[in-house]
Amino acid sequence: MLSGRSFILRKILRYCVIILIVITLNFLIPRVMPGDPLINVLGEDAALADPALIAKLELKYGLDSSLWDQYLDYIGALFQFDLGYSIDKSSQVSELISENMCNTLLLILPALAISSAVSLLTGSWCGLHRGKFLDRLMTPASIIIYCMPTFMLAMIALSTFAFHLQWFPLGHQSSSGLSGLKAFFDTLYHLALPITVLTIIGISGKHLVLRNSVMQIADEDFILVARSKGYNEETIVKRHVLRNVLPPFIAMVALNVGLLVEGAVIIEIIFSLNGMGTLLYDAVMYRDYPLIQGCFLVLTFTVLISNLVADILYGLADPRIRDSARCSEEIR
Amino acid sequence: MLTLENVSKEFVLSSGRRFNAVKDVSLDLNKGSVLGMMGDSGCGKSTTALIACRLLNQTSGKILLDNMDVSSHRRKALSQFRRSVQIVFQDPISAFDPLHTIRWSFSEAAAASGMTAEVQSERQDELCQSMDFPLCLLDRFPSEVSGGELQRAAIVRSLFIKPDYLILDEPTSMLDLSTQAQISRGILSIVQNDSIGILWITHDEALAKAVCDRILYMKDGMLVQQS
Amino acid sequence: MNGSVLSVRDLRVNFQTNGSKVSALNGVDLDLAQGESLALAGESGSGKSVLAFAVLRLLDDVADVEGKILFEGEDVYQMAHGRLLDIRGKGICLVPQSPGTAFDPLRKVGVQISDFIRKVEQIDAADARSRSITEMDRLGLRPVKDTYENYPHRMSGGMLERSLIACATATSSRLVIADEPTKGLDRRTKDIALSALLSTAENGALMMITHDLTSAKRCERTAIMYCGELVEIGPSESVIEDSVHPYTKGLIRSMPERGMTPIPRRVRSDPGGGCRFYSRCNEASEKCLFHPDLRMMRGREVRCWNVDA
Amino acid sequence: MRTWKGICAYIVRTWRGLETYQKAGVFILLLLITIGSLAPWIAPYDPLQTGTPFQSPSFTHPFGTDNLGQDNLSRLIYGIMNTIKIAFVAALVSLAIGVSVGVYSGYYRGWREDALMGVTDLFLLIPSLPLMILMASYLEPSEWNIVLVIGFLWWCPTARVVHARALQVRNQGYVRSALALGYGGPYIIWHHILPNCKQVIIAKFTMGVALAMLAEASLSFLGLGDPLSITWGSMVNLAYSCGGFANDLWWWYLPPCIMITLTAAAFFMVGGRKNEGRRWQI
Repeated sequence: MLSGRSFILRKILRYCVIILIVITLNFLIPRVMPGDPLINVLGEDAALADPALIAKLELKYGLDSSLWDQYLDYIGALFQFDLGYSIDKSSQVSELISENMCNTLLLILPALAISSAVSLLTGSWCGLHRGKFLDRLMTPASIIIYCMPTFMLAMIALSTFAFHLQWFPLGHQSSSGLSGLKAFFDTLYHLALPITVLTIIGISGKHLVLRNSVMQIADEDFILVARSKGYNEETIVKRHVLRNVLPPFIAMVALNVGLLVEGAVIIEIIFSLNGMGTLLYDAVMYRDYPLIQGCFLVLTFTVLISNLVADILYGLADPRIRDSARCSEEIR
Repeated sequence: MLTLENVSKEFVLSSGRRFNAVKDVSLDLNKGSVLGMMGDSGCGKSTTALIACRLLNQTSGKILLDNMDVSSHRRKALSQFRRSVQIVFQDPISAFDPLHTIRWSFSEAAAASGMTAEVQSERQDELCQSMDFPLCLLDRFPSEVSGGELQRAAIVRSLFIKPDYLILDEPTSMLDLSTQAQISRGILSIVQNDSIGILWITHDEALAKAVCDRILYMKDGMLVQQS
Repeated sequence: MNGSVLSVRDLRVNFQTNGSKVSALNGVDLDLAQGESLALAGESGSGKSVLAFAVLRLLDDVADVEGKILFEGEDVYQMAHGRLLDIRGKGICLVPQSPGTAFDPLRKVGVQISDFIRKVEQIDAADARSRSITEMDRLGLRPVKDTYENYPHRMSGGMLERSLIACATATSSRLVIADEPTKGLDRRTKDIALSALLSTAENGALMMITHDLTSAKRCERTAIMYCGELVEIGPSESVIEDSVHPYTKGLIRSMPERGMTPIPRRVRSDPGGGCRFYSRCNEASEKCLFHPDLRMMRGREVRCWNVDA
Repeated sequence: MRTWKGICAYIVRTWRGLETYQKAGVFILLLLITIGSLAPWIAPYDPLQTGTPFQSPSFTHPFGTDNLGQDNLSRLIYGIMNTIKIAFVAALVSLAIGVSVGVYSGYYRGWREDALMGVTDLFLLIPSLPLMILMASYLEPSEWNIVLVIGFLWWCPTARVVHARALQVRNQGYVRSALALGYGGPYIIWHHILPNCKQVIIAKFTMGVALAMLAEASLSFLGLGDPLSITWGSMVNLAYSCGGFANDLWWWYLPPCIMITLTAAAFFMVGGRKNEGRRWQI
C-alpha cells in the first residue's frame, strides 16, 4: 500500500528533523547563555582545573573558531559518540552515560511494561463499568497520585517500606560481591521498590486517559449496531472496544514515556541508584555542563525513538491516520 | 450575472494522492431565476458551491461577476464580492454560534453592511415575516430552537444584507416534508420580489423539478446534462 | 398471532432527559404478517426509530418501555438473555440509520459483513466470504475485490448503506427492520437498495422506516406516524393516493410533486389530551378534544373523529 | 456584565453550574489563598528568624524547625503565596503562548499551521524535566527564571488542545457564514473561535497551574530553585539535602509535599469536567 510506506518514510524524516533540532538546541544553549563561554562549555570546574587540561580541551572544542566550525565538529564528535569531557568526574561523558543509562533502562522498561498492562486492564474495566466500586476507587486515587510530586511518593515508599518495615534495602543498585543468578535476584530485590513506585506513577498517568477513550468508544454507534446484530457483550468488548482502544493506547504510552523518564530521574536520586538521575543531580550540583548536555541528549533520544516507534505503530493500527485528507489551502 | 468558467478544484491528500473534486465546471446564474444542481453525494456539488461564493479558491478557471473577473480579488475587494453572494449550508444546527442569541447573529449580519439599528429591525421583521420565523425565538440560543426554525433563521440572516445571489447547499435535506415545503415557498416568494439569483443544490429530483427553472446534473465533478 | 412475524401491543416508551419525562411512543399497535412489507412513514421526531430499537430491546438502560412486543408469538421483553441474543441478528436484522458510523472504523468492511454472516448462518469463513462477495456484487458494490478490502472511512455514504443492506439480505433473517435506508442516496442506488430490501420480504418480513413517501409506496402496507402514535395504517396505494386522515393528506400535499403546500403552524411540544394533530388540523371540531382511537374505515384504520365511514 | 450586580449574578450562575468536586476545589483554593495572604498575621513566627535547629514537633513549633531553626509551620504558610504565585504566573505565560499559537495555527491553516504545530510537537516530544534542568542550570537560580523556564516549555500541551478545538470550530457553519459576510480573520477569532474555545482554555489553565506547581517543586527539589524564596519545593530540597530525610524527620519534609498535592489536586478539581455524558478531561 503506497500510502502506508510513504506514511512511515514521512514519519522517519520528521523525526530526523526533530533530532537535528534537538542537537542544534543542545549545541546552542551553552554558547548563547550569558556568562563566560569557556565555563559554559566546560563546566564550572574549568576555572579550577589545571591550565594544561583546559588548553587541550579548548583545542579539542575549538572554542576560538567560528560558531559554524564548532557546530560541524560537534556533530562529527556526536557520530563517534563523543559527548565531551566531564572535568568533575574526569572521564569521558559518553562512558559515564553508557553505564548509567542501562541502569535507568533497567528501571524504566519494566515500569513502562507493567504500568501499561495494568492501566489497560483497569482503564478498560472502569470505562465499561462506570460508577462501580473499582471506578469510584481508581479515578480519585489516580488523580491524587498524578498530583503528587514524584519525590513525595518515593520518599514515603522508602521511609515506610525500607526504613520502618525493613522489607526492602535502603537503596543502592545491589550489594556487591555476588555473581550469576544470585546477583540477578539481589538487584531485583534492590530495584523492587523503585520499580513499583515508578509503575504507580505510570498507572496514574495512563488510567484516566484510557478510561476516557474506552468510555468514548463504548458510546459509539457501531457498538450499538453490533449489539443489535446479536453479538454478546464479551465479543463486543474483545473485538470492537479493545481493538479500537489500541491506537489511543499506543499514542498515550508514547507520550507517557517522557513522564516515566522524569519520574525515574527523581526516583534514582532518592533511592540513590546510580542511574541517569544521580548523574544528572551531581552534574547540576557542580554545574558540570557537558554532563548535563550529555544526559539531556541521551534522555531525549530515548524518548524520541520510543515516540517514533509508537507513531509508526499508531499509523499501522489506525488506517484513518494514513490517508487523512490534508487540504493544504482551506476556506479563508 | 455570476458566471463560473471551466472551474476545477484539486485536493492533495496527505498520502500524496491527488483527488480532483470538480473538473472543468462552468455555469451562469442570473438574477431572479433559480438554477438547480443535481447529483449524488460526493460528486463535488458542495465544493462548487464554496467556490462560487469564493470561500474556497479554485485550482483553475475564472469567476466573473457581471463579466468582471473577480477570481484574483483579495482582502477588501474579496469581502466586497462576498457580501453580494451569500450561502446557506445543509446542517442547521451548526449554522449559528451556540454562545450567542439569534438576535446577536442577525445584528452581526447587519453590521457587515453597516445598517443602522432601525433599518436592521425593520429589515428583520420583513424577512422574518416572509420566512415565517416567529419573532419570539429571536432571544433564544440556537440549542433551544428546532432544526426547521434554525434553517429559516439561517436563510433570514443570509438575506439580511440584500445579496444579489444566494447559494443553497441542500437547505432542506435534513428537514421533514412540511418544513421543506414551507421553506421552499418562502425562498421562492423572496426570489420574486427581491429578484435574487439562486443556485439550489439538492439530490431530491422532485424538489428540483418543482422549484428550479433550469437544472444542471453533475456526476463525479463534471457537468453531464442540462434540462 | 397465526403466521404474524411481529405484533406490537400498546407500546409506550418514555425517556428521562434531565428530569423531564419525554414520551417518544404512546400506544402503538402494529402487526406484521409473514412475507409482508410495511413502510413506517412520518416526520422526524415522530418516534419511528425508537420503535425499531424497542423491538430489538436495545432501550433497556436508556428508557422505560411498557407494552408487549411478540416476535413469532414470543414476548421479547420476557425472553431470557441468551434467547434474545440469537433472536437479534438471526431473527430480527436491523439496518441502522447512519451508515457513516455503523461500521467499526478499524476493520475492513468485507470482513465485518462475512463475520456477521458466519455468526448468523453458522458456516465456515470461506463460505461466508464467498456469500458476502456475491451479495455485495448483487448490490452493485463493484469492483467487489476493492470494496471488500476497503475501510469504512474510504467509502461514500451510498456504498456504506448498500454494504449494510448486504448484511441484511445475505442472511435468511425472518424480519428485517431498515431505518431510513434511502436517506442521502441518489436515484439509481435508491432503486438497487429498495429492490434488494423488498426481495428479503418474500421469505421473511420487512419493516422500512422512511420519511420519503415515494419509496414507502413500493411496500405493501404503509403506516403514518405522528407524535408517537399511528394515525393511519393500510395498503400503500389507498393510504398515499386517497388518504383519509388530515395529517396524511397534509403530508401528501406538501410533497414537491404534489404542489408543495405546507401543513400550517408547528408541531406543539405538549399536545395535551385530545387528538395530537388538533392544533394544526383545519378540519378540527370540538369532538377532537377527546383522544380518538384507531377505527376501521374505507379499508384502513384511521385515528380521527371527523372522517365519515 | 458591567454593573457590579451583573458580575455577582455571573458569579452565582457559574457557581451553581459547578459540580460538587469543583466546588470543593474552589473552596480549598479560597481557604489557601486567604491563609496565604494573611500569612504575616497568622504565622506564629517570622519565617526567617533562626532558632534551635532540628526541633521535633512541640507545642511551640507544631511542625518542628529546620536546619537553621526556622519554624516550619510559618515557612509553610508563607510558602503558600510564593508557590501559587509562581505556578500561576508560569501557567499564565504558557497559557498566553499556547492559546495564541493554537488559535493562530487553527485558523490560518496551510504552512503556518504545519510550522507552528511542528514546533509544538518538537517540544511535546522532548521530556520536559531534563530540558528544564538544562535551561534552569544556566540561568542563575531565581523565582522568575523558573517562571520563564516553565512558561516557555509548557505551552505545547495547551497549544495542541486549543489547536484541535479551534480547527473543529473553524469548520462549523457559523464561521463560514461569518466569512461569507465578509468578516476578516481577527473579527472571527475574537467573536467566534476564542469564545468557543473558552471551556478548553479554562480546563487547560487550571491543569497548567497544577502541573507548573509540580514542575517547580521538582526543579527546586533538584536545587535549581531560588534558595532564598520560601516555597514548598525549596523546603523539601532543604529537608532532603540537610539530612532531614536521612534520619526520618518526617514532620519536616512531609507537610510541604502534602500541601503541594492538596493544592495541585484542588486546581485539578476546579478545571476538570467530569460528567457521565462527557469524560474527565486530562
